[in-house]
Amino acid sequence: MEQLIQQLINGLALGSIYALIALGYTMIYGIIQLINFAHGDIFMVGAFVGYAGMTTLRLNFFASLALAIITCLLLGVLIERVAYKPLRKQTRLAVLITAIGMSFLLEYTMMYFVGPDPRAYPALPDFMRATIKITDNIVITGAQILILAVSITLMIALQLIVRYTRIGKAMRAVSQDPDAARLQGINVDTTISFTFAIGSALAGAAGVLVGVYYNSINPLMGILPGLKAFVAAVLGGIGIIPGALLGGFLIGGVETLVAGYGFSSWKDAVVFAILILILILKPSGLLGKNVKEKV
Amino acid sequence: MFEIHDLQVRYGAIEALKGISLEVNEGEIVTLIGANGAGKTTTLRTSSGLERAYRGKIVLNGADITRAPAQSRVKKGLVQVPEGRRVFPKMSVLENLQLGAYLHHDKAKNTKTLEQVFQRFPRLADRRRQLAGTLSGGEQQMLAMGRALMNQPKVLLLDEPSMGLAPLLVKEIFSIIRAINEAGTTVLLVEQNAHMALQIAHRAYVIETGTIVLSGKASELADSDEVKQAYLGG
Amino acid sequence: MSTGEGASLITAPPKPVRNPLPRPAVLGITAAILLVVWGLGWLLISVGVLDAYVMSTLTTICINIILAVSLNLIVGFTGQLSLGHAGFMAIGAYTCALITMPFSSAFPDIEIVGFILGLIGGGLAAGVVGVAIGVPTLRLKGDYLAIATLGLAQIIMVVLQNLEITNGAAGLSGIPSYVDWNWLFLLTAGTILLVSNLLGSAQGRDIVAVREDEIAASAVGVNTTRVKILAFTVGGIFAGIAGGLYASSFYVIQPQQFSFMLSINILVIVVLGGLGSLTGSVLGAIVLGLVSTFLQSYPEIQMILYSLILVLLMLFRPQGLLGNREFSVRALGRILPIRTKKESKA
Amino acid sequence: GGGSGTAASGDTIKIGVNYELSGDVATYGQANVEGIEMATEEINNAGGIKGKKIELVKYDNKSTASEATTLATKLMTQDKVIAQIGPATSGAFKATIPVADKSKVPVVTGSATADDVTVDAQGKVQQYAFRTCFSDSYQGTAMAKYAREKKNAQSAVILTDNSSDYSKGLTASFEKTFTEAGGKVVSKQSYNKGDTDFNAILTAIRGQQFDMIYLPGYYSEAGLIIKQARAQGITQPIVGADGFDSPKLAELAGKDALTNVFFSNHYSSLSTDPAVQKFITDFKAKYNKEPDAFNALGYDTLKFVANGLQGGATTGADLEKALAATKDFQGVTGTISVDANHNAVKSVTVIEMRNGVQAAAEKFDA
Amino acid sequence: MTRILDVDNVTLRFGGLKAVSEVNLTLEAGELVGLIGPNGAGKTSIFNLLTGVYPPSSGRITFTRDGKQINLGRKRPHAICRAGVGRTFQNIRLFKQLTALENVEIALQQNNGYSLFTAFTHLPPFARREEEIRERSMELLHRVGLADKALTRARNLPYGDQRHLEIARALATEPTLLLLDEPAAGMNPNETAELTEMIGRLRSEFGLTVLLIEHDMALVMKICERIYVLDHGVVIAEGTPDEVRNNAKVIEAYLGEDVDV
Ligand SMILES: Nc1ncnc2c1ncn2[C@@H]1O[C@H](COP(=O)(O)OP(=O)(O)OP(=O)(O)O)[C@@H](O)[C@H]1O
Ligand SMILES: Nc1ncnc2c1ncn2[C@@H]1O[C@H](COP(=O)(O)OP(=O)(O)OP(=O)(O)O)[C@@H](O)[C@H]1O
Ligand SMILES: [Mg+2]
Ligand SMILES: [Mg+2]
Repeated sequence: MEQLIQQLINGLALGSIYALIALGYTMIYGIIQLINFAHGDIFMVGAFVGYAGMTTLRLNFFASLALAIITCLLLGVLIERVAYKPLRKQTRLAVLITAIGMSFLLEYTMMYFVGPDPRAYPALPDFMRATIKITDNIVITGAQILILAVSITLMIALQLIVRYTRIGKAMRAVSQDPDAARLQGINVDTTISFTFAIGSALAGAAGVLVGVYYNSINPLMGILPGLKAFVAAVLGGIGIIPGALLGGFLIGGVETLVAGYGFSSWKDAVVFAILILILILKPSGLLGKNVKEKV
Repeated sequence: MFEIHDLQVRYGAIEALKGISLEVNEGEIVTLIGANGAGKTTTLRTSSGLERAYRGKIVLNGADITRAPAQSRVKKGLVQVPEGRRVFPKMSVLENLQLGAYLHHDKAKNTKTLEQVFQRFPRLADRRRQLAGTLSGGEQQMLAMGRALMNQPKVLLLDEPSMGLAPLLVKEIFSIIRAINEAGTTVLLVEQNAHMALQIAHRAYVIETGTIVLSGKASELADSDEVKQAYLGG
Repeated sequence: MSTGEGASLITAPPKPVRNPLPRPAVLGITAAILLVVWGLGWLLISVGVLDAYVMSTLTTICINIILAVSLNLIVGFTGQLSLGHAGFMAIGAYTCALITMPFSSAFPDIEIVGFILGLIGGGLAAGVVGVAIGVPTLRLKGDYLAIATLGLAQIIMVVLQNLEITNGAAGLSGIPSYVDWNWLFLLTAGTILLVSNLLGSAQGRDIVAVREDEIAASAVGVNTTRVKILAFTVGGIFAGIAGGLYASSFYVIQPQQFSFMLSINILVIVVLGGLGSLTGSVLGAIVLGLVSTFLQSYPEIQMILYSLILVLLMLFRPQGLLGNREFSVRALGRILPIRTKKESKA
Repeated sequence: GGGSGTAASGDTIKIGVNYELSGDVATYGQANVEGIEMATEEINNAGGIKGKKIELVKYDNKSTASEATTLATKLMTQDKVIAQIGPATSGAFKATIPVADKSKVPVVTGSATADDVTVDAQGKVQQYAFRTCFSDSYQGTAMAKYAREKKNAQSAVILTDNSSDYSKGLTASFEKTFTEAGGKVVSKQSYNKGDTDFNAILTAIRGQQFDMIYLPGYYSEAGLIIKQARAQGITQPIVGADGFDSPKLAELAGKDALTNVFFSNHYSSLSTDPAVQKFITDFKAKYNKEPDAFNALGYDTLKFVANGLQGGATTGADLEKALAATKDFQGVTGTISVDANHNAVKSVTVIEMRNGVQAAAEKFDA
Repeated sequence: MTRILDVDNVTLRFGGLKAVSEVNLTLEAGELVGLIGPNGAGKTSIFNLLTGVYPPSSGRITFTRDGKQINLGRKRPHAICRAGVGRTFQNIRLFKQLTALENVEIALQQNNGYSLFTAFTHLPPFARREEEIRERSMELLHRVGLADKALTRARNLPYGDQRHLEIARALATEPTLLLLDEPAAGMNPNETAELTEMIGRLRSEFGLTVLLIEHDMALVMKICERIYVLDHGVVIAEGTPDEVRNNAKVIEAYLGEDVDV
């Protein structure tokens, strides 16, 4: 029993990380229906910028975090302007391919400069190293709590932004019909840039948090979590912000439980099998509304 | 108030507009009629900045807006109700209307405009929480009109507002257009329903495959044999 | 309405000029082109231009052509985004290897039969998997389908990694190789011909109808589920054959080779060549093959250059190299000044 | 077949480098190449081999076996190299052997450790394939014996990298020897390359009784596993293999966590052997970092081939004979003799990590 | 006369909304019946029920062909189509990238197909069957006046032609019951007059039963033999054009006072 609880805690922490990346994924998907493959790599850049901040620049944790967020924000907007915007009127798959291209570009440019080897992140700040012992066998670390709290807070904040602010309404309008949005006086380009800015900033923050939490970063670190986060976003209902969180938790939880009970070599298979089962039962994800197209 | 000079528009190799000119004076309803594919929609889309002019000039209140981005045209009071309604399908009726007032920050004023819109279209008030995508065709058309009104337009561009509407509503829509016009909004109306359009318009242009072929007072055109033959069913 | 109504029952409708070239001419020219390409291959081999290295590169290109053509059938023509094509290929590769390896040691005199059985088995196994997994997942739409296919490919990879018979992560090695120019040519040209025949038939029109508008398609009687299963199965079979070809060309197969990245690479070829253009897929595979070969001389920055080229190609030719047009013998007929009776009448 | 006399004619000797420079296992490929390039520079600076400089022809096989085959063909038929070094992983390496056979050009790897790399399915030696590293069974067996004999471990938990044949190979031989010697494997868990969160499997074993953990994996994951295990309060000794040998291990695990950790390796930085110390100093000077096992193996592999070339081989076939006859070649990773199966026979050094540094090293012959 | 369609007490709910509410409706073979009503009354929803796009929440829909009764409520759209119910869409849904001819061929080949083997190999009877499909499709295009635009892509056709193409495509499914959803929408009076004439002609040529949704009263009153009027999902009136035109409820809900028809 205790072990189960501990495993659930582990799962929740892992899930929060997927959720953090998935939030950005889902936002960007929400607005231009693009599976932004480069998202996982922006997360990687965030981790490296944070690393450089804490080592080369000798900044403290929060300053480095801010630096990573700002860099990723700018990077995300830049990528959108250069690689995606010219393709607005093209098929979604054309943009998907440039996204894949950008993903490789970020990975291998980074690898060219820092090499493929993993790097150890600077030691955890003290508040993250603290552990809370609930019983002898149930332990929560400060880092786990922090990551969980950050992902939930950001989810709520984003949800509020999208639901209730002017820019949030503009984002939804653009996602549903860009031309009609233009006719309401919405600046579509700015709105899309804004979405990329937020999504990429989130990825940057996630990068630093993951770096700190796992203590290991490398240029290809974005691929796997990026993929899992994408899956999480779809599982929750892509484009739906709370769905990203739910999907992240679910995948983190399943992965941990499967691995924890002796089937870790089947972990990914189980995760994907569950994903497929859920999609068959609920074809637009857990929180997605299965709205029948009106004809 | 609103002028188009020698406007040419191309879609790739297709020349949709071959140099048309028209003007709408303040307080007028001007209608643009013509067969399917004549270029009516293209004229409106280019006017509001959704398509790029290949050549020619678009002038609003004396200012050249040919290259201005769409949102700045809306800010200047040039508002379009697009062909095919184009409501935001996954937003509620209310949210659609609120988006119409996107550039207007005066809350009290917006509330008042909203009330007016609901008065004009009571059905929208009934359905304010329904997702716009699930409205019937006619309901969506009302929503699109309502959304434009939320923008408090000076010049309103209407693209086939009567399409798909029940007879009762067609009449209603046209009387609303007239009312809107009487309340001070200048209207450029694109219509297939030439009958009704010519009834409420002051002046009219007839467009055929990208060229203006006729223009004049609406009542005169309505009586002209050419127009009768081609657009009014004999 | 340009035709007078009264005439409708009296005059027969005009025949549209769709094929400027008569059918026998199309067949003849196609056969001639195929023969020339095949002969040219052997000629180049005999004079040593096509040396072992060029052949190896050519093999990769041919395998990619088969993969891209079969994926294009699913993505470009049926309109179903699949991110799991590598899964079909993996099944084909492993099945083929597991048939050829024991066969060649059991019947060393007729080894080649084992290879043929391997290819057939690989294609069928992948096709069967296509049906088995297709049926439940095909009601998913768009990106939900994409993620399900990705998941299925991932599951296949994990299974291969854990099974005894597939030798886990180490994979299978020492797979006998029988692939020569005849095989490459036969399988590649065969795939292109069969798929393009399918697309040029009533079933092909059904496929495209599903892509264009599923609701309208079912409203005119197209069984959309059946069509999608057909596309996935046929696509799967050919991907399986490509897998068999791969296993037999490169001696070693391991589960990781059939990862998500491979599926992505095939998709890149398809989009680069042009969605909905078979000849585009062929061209895409060749162009990307040449680009990779060219980049081999810059090992350190190979991937950086590759990704830049990818992005630039898409930015400058977003519809893909050929868009959705085909380069075909018929199109040739439109270019060449050959006049046929039908055309002059029209 | 290629591999004609042109390979060594002219004033350079061409050696092919076919490595994983991008993709999944770029880490190992690039590390190997660093060692190879350093060794080449040393040899060339010292006047080359019989006056001829070594020229490396380097390609990136992108961590795929088929690309490795194609590039091997390119190296042997177009570039006409006299030998190919690499690839790093067993699968990709195996995929180049048929090409080597056809072209009669030896292929030598510094890190493909699977047992069946140098022998074929029938147990016949692959004439043109060589390696300078341990085979999995050799190292796994050694560590099982070490654990039983020196550490007196009764029971063990094994954590395997399920996506790596290296890890699976070591697991198999360790488990076999360990149980045959009377030990008990209490639990087997696995993970995948690239994983970062191992809390699930660690929590699963935490409650169990065992004397040690066998962790045959690479430092990139092992470092994190050690860190997370210690954080969870798992204090038993952790035993690994040469995949641990990297300064990154200490960085990733953290100095405090990296205690009571042992691993089998080719050499130790504590070694007093001047060749080893010189290698370490030179490497630091050139690359500004501590060498890891792949660096050292890459370095030795090139030197091993160069050693074979000293005999004056001008064709791949000549070189093959020279390599097969290698006896007591002094590399930094040990003294290498090539056995009948083209495996490198060298002794195992077991290194103990304490507080993040190598605290002790002892030779252990299985 | 024989009954071809029997809609019996059918209801369709969307969440809380009853789009169609206990509707009863029958069609006799060969009739041309209008379905009118205000926007949002549930007309298109009835078409969607008849063609299997939505299953009814309750009630029964029976379609009779060659004396065989078919329960449409449980069938999928393609099966209903093959059973003999063809339709057009209010918002045009052509296969936009395909030519006019291909649009029709796709519909036509559903009842005139050939085997998968033939499709892959193009061996006989491929050429002959293709020729047949093409000829019959051309014939249909000719009937709606689109023969000379057979090779034009649907999306490049003028709007009115697209509407005609939808009709041709529906006819190609060889229906006995044809459902037309606002075929005259977006057409000017001239074009509408032509269309009116065409519908009448096609009905007799193909022996169709037609159910027609339309807001253009000129068209409806001219060709419909019977009319159902729907409001808020409920049938509020039924009868001949004259009866309906003078029905107070209909005037109030739909027509307005002075309709000039
Ligand atoms: N996006 C486009 N791409 C290519 N051609 C287009 C596009 N939009 C319109 N056209 C072409 O431009 C011409 C004018 O079209 P437009 O939509 O302006 O006509 P319209 O008068 O509004 O017709 P309707 O009454 O059908 O709405 C037509 O020939 C049409 O086919
Ligand atoms: N998929 C759906 N989800 C929710 N509500 C729907 C859906 N489809 C239709 N409705 C609702 O059902 C009612 C009837 O719609 P329907 O489209 O049948 O109207 P209609 O009579 O065809 O109107 P129009 O003449 O404007 O086309 C409308 O209020 C509409 O909002
Ligand atoms: Mg228009
Ligand atoms: Mg309707």
